Amino acid sequence: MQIDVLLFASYADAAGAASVRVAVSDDACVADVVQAVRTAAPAVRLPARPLVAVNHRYAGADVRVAPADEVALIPPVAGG
Amino acid sequence: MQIDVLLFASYADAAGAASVRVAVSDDACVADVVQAVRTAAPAVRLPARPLVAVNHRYAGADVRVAPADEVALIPPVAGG
Amino acid sequence: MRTALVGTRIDVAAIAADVASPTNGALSLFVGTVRDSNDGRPVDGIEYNAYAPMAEREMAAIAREAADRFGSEHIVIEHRTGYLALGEASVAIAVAHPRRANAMDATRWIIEALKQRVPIWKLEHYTDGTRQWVVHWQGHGGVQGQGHGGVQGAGNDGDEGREGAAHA
Amino acid sequence: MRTALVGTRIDVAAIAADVASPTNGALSLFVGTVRDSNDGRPVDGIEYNAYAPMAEREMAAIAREAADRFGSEHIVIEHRTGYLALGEASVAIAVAHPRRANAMDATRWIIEALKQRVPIWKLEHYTDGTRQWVVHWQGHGGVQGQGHGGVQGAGNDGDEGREGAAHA
Repeated sequence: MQIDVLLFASYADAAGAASVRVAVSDDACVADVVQAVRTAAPAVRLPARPLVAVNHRYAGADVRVAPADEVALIPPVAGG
Repeated sequence: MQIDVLLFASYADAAGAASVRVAVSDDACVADVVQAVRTAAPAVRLPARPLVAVNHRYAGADVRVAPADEVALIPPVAGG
Repeated sequence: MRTALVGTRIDVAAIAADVASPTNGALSLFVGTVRDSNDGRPVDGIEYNAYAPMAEREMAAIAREAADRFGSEHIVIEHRTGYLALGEASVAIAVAHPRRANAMDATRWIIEALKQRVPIWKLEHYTDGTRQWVVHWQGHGGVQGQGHGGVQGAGNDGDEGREGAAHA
Repeated sequence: MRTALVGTRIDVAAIAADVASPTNGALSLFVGTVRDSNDGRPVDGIEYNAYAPMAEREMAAIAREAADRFGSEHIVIEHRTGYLALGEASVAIAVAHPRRANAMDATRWIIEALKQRVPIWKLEHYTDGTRQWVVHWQGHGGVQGQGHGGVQGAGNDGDEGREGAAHA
């Protein structure tokens, strides 16, 4: 399946885009998506264990991903 | 010397007045003034060691009092 | 740094603006307001009575001590006097500081100091027509000779263990 | 209880009025504002960028958790997005509670949670024309699989140990 992974802030700047499309197997989990982004957009230079949100919730590495899910890579937050 | 001791809140209500005049010796200290108020205005029912201010500062029992000083008995405060 | 006893409505936005400064990233405010009940008794309003010159002196001293302890001169304290209706602000404290922890710590320290030291009293007016001076819990009958009062307790915001004779 | 990402100026007085209630005697507010310098670099302004739907979800979750932990539904959180000039409010938190300690504890808990969890980023614009994404200190490279981010650090109000590549 193909997943459009949302990028923000420094990640979006590094990629030059607000999202990156990756192809992963149909039984892919968050960790697989992260690995695919590393390959598709190496300029983003993700940390070892980047924060990922699936459908607006932080999601662990082993959470399964479906085509309809909204997946986002979350740079270290800095609100307030 | 004579001292007009200011009263507030429940003390003033109990005395029916905003101050009470007491006569004390010229070398009187805060404790002597308190004792004189107990006698002059027994209705006030002061606690064992009431708070006293001399010239707008909390003053200990042994602080000397002069005729020009502003002496006040401070009921337990309840601001805020 | 500014402290005041005021006879008219406290303007929280104005106080916030007073302490605001582009050198600070954090602004902490505390506002005490008149509650509609106390110890289960329905309250109509509260009359705040101050020994004004001493209250002003103590408020200024508290602001000065807070500035020294927490490292900011951007402090405003206002305390209202007179009769306040339900919901009206009796006290407002604002502290601006470069660091949020200090701003919040200073605000808390100030309200606790104010409730212990500033000679202000409140006469609660109940809906049944009676009135009573609010007396906070004290471990003993006042503390003479300690520099300032050892009066303990809270305020209109969460007072506990009150006593005091009915007033009228 | 109300939480919002807002594109226009935060009105502190309106937020205070939102949480005010005669059942509460204590109102605690925290406001974060844009500082004129950071790590010694003069700042012109800060651009706040949010992952809006998730930021709104996290803010609402934080308010809900704070209400449960501290026992008051009278909570408002607003966070601004877009470009903010010096001194402008980026975030405002208001909590009203019958007890002042709870109001202040809740306010503090909320700002710390917000800074750890809400997906908002800031691009600092310096007076020399450069810009940089603010990155708070992290003990390690993000925490995956903990339910929410283990991101640590502070905010515009007292940030320390920042890193981040120059942006433009």
